[in-house]
Amino acid sequence: MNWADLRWLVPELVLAAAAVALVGADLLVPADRKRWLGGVALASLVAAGAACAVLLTDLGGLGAPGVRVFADTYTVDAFAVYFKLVALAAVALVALVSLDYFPGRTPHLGEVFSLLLFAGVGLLLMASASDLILLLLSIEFVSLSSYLLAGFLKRDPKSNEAGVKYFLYGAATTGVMAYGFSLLYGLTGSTILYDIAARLERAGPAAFLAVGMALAGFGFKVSMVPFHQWTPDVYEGAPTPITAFLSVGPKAAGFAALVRTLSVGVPLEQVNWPVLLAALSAVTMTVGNLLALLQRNLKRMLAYSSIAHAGYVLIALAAWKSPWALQGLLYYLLAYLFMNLGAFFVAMVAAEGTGSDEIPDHAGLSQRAPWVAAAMVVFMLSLTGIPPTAGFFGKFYLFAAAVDAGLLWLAALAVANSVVSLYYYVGVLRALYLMPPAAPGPIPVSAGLRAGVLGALIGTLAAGVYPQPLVTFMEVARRLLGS
Amino acid sequence: MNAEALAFCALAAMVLVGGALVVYSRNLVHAAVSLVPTLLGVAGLYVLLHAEFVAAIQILIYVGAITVLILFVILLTEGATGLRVRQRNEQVPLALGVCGALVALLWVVLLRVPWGPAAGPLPPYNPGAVGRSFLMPYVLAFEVTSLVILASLVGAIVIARREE
Amino acid sequence: MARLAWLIPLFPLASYGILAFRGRVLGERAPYVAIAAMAVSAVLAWGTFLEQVLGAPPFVWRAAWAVGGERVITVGYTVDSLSSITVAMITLVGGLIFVYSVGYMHGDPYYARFFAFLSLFCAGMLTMVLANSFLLMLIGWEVIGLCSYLLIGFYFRRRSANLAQMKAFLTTRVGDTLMLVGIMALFWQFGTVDYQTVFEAVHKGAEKASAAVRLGPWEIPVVTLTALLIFGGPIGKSGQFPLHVWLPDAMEGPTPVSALIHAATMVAAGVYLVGRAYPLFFFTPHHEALTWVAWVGTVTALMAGLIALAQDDIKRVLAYSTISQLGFMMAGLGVLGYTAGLFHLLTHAFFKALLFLAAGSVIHAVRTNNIKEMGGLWRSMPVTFWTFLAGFLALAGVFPFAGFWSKDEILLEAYHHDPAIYTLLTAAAFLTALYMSRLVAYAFFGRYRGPEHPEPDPWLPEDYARAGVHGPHHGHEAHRGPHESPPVMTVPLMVLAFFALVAGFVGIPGTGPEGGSWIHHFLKFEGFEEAGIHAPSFSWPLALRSLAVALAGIGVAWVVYGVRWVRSDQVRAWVGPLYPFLRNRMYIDTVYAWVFVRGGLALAAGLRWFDVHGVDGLVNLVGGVTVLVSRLHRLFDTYVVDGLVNLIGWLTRGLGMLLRPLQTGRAYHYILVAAAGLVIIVVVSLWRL
Amino acid sequence: MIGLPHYLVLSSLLFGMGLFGVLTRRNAVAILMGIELMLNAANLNFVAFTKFVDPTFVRGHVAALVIITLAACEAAVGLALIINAYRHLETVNVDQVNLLKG
Repeated sequence: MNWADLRWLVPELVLAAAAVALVGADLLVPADRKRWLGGVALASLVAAGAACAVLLTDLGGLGAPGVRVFADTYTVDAFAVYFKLVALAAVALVALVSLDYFPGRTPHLGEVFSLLLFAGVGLLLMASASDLILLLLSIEFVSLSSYLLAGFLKRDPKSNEAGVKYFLYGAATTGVMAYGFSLLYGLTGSTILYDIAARLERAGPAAFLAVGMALAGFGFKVSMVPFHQWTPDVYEGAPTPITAFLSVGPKAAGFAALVRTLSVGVPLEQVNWPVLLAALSAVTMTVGNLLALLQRNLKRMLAYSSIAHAGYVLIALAAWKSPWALQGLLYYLLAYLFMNLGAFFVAMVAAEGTGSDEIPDHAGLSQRAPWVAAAMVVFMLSLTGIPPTAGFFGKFYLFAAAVDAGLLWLAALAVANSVVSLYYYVGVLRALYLMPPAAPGPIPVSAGLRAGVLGALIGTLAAGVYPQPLVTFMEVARRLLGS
Repeated sequence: MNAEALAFCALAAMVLVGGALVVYSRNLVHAAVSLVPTLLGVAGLYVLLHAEFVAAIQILIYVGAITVLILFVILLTEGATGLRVRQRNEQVPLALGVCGALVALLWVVLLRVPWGPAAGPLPPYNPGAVGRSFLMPYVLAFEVTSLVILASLVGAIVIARREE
Repeated sequence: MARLAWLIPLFPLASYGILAFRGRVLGERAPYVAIAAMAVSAVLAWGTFLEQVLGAPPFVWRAAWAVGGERVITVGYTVDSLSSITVAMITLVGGLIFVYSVGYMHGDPYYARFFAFLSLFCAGMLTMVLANSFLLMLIGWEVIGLCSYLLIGFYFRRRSANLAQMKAFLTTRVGDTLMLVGIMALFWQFGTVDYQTVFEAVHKGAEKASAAVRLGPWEIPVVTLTALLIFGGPIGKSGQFPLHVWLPDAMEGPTPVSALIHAATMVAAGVYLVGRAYPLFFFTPHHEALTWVAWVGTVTALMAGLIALAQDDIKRVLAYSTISQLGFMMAGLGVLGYTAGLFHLLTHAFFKALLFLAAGSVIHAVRTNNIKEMGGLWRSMPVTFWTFLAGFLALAGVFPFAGFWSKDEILLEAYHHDPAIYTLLTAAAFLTALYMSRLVAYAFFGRYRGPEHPEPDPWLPEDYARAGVHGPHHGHEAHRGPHESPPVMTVPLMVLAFFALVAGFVGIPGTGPEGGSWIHHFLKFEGFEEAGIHAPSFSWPLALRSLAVALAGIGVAWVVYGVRWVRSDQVRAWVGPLYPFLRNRMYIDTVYAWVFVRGGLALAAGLRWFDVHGVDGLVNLVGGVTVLVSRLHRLFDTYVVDGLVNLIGWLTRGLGMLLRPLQTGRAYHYILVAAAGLVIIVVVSLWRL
Repeated sequence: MIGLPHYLVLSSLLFGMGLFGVLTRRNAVAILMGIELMLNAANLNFVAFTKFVDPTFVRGHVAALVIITLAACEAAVGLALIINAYRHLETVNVDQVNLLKG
């Protein structure tokens, strides 16, 4: 192997080194100093982010084409770097709010943060993997870490159950996906996406079968109907910071991997996947939204809404032939990262103050934690897609892409769905603002949580109010994907 | 029928009968023990396919480690056999339908594909290539695998350990 | 001044910021912040307006905000005759309503919050009016929608208020999302959403815009479809049929809110937008988009006028009247009466705000909204009465009040454009005079029919009781019966009454150059000249005819409700089922409730049921089908198939017994759904693609 | 002569069997056993394809080895979660582990 190739792996190496170090450090650091380990994790995330920025300059700036290393199994391009940054932002925000969440709930702080970092490494790998083996491996890396994190609160029966369910569902879909990958390999004699694309032409119906089975794995990661049913149960049961992580990190990376696999590996002439994904997108957003309508538990509501958002993002794949599709996907996932993380963080504040996840129990939060409630307004409006928040521009791009690709029906359905979604998002605001509080007194908000909410708020507003830098980045990422 | 076909048939029978016992046996210990012939049968097939190294690993990890682990957990949680409780759930017919449909679909589609390389005969099998493949293009995959093992072990130990 | 116009929305925004986070500290002083901010904005707005009046050229400022490839999204503001006169109107009416609210909302435990919301609303409204592009317009548009939601539900303990705010938000969102699709369609056609660029491109006729879309049996040019989608927004916000249902319910909000948002400004935003985007509507083939606008407006005007006849709640009558007048404006714009429609928008803002504020004054004197429990108030509340009368005369269109001039303009344009619309609008004008006279007769004349000591409203939130307030204004113990409101409320009424009288004078022929009216000179659409369309000149016979119609309406009402030569229950008996039909708002709300709300919830419940019991249900379904099949088979061949059927039946029953204790949340159910889904996905792909 | 189709038929049967086990077992450990069968089916495919389609680069062997390792990791993680859940919920039957639903 070529040692020089390692420089494209610096962010992954930094995170992995920190993760391994945390495992060791956990044994050495005395119990009352363990919060300090979270600081190490955060520092390594920041360092990895900086390394990603360096990658970009190593590539030769935004406009330069991507680099393929390790015999084409790993691709570093603007698209990958974008998703790496998104993943790092997600993990960093989650680590921030975990600083004050896990102490007192579990003694194994070092392991929590090291598992988070391991999951982060998996996300970074998913964004770049251009080989089926590596893809399977990185998806499984993220999954295994996530199963453990979801079940990490050992004495909480709900967390136990979430861990087991998540594991069983995920392992089964991994089996299906592995089988699908084996078929893709058999059809083309290669596991590298670029080779697969070149040799898939005589596959015929078998290609559909292979892509369909592979979709099961990706669908599980992004909560696409019909691979969505684990979502509400796991989201409700998992520790809330981990739920927040699950709702954005694996989803974004899942989309990155899905986009790369389909756009690079499966030529449209062989498998007309946009049509298939248009149908799945329609079903996913509708099912997610309608089920969210009936939820009173905030975490479950956000789980169903995250299914609906997966449906919106799938519009990008359905409208693939439009030049705005990928741009919409990139923008939406970033916007979704901030607004959804923010919503979960506020849910943490509310749960802290009321000891409940039920929406009616959060009544009057605006009086008990005014700044946090105000932030929730922004998050909810952004999730609904009301300007000038990031969610609005995300929807604008995606719906415009659908219109551009001639999928008027899908755009109309998406619009109708976002009207429906208004109902349950505003329901949360109503409880927060217009209902009198159940108990008096302000809710204490820990410093880490405060920073997390603030970060999400700034992200949601900044991406909405001044999208120009992102637009440039996305434009480049779109042009260079697969080139 | 030549020796290869005979071996294939024997191994296939071993795999299928073992597999059937795994999914169908009421006694969970029997099911777990039936994993052994199944996995050994698969290992035998690997040998038939000239994948001796994979076969060795299969025996080492699957038969040696995973099966034992599973057996261990069954003994720990089910009071030996699990015979006291119902082991099958209520969706057997539906599952039969779905699995049957999937297998039928696989057959219908896969048996019609003209497998093999696009042109010319295949180059001969090259055992040395395995090692080279490990080190050359897939070195990253191997490094990552070791990380995955580390993460899983750390997490599994934390989760499985009894708290005071 | 035009270069300072960007500051106009910022002062209310700053006031919102201060009140939102420091409102509790400010307490009683909160309104002064809001009023001061509004006053500064008003000075800037009037300065800008006067500059335009004196002939300054239109001014546009814009900056690139997001650039992607060739597509540029800009932010900025536009100052021209239309936007300047509108901001002048908004700041004036808004400021007066703020002052009125100081008295009206006095003692409310959420005093500061109220002014915070009002300030944010004004910031959004002013942004919307001054915006340079559809996108910034949309931002303001959504902000005012949000504030409207918050303000309608201001008395949040009242369930009806909660329902009303939901209804308003959801109904208008339907229109908003259509508009969003329209804006995206514009973006798709022209690569920009900047007004100027879009309108120039529409004028020239872009390639994508002139293509046709097939919608069922119809072929619609893209540009027309876009215009109609954008018209969806105004249909929702301006309460046009069929999305008008939220506006009457929105009267659950405090009365100043009804006056500001649901009479003078927010509902006018839709009309303003049609005026702003007039080139888009005008340059469609045969102006067909405008024909739609005209008919939607006409139908709305007539329908709302009819419903208003049978309502007893004073604010609901005014709400339906607002819907009807908005219909007039839309109809005016639709019949190529650009100036007429917008002129009516401006005059209507003054007199409708006046009517609402005066109604608020009445409601808080008599503690009821029901006009049948009022009566004889002209004696006890002289200022309220006379100002209300001014508003009434303006709305009814009596010479020389403001409504006469602007409504006459619309009728004049309609007369020359489409006789059918003219006839229907004339009928609507007659209805306007009729229902308003009924209202005045019930509320202000006759004898007082309410209690001597009006009780506090039973629905008043408990917070108010705790705060020691019996109603939003003070001191009833010393008086007997209803009494006049304090000056802080009556002075704004008088100012508005003044404008209700004089605001129409700018439409008098001869006030502008060449014998035309000033308003025609100031507010005109350039596209008309190019297309050779000239505004019809003022005609006395038509003006007298519309005056006669208004007086006839008043006369009929006088016969029934004033001198009572014909009793109203006799009238009710004559019209038969028409009365309950109108009283129940033509059952439109009822139908919506059944179809959309219950339908949607039922669909959601069904899906949830499937998600929870999916597998269970599937098994039962299989069982049910099996039983059905078995019965059919039995008819066929009892002997051969019997055994098989018995087997299947036994299996089904056995399954059912196994399934009986079925609970939910099981991982293997989920995986089964996934596997079945996978099979379906692959089969469908292989079969269809 | 034993060809690729034989292996494919065998592996698809094994896969179907595994899936059937996953779908019909109540016991979480038994479900895990079903998953192992599915992974073995995929591995059999990979190795068979290597011989018949890609004998030079033997990528299928690499894939099989990776999947075997992943299966081991999965077993470790899954069994740890199951053991811990058993400790607090006193069952390993999936249908009795259902606090979370709806």
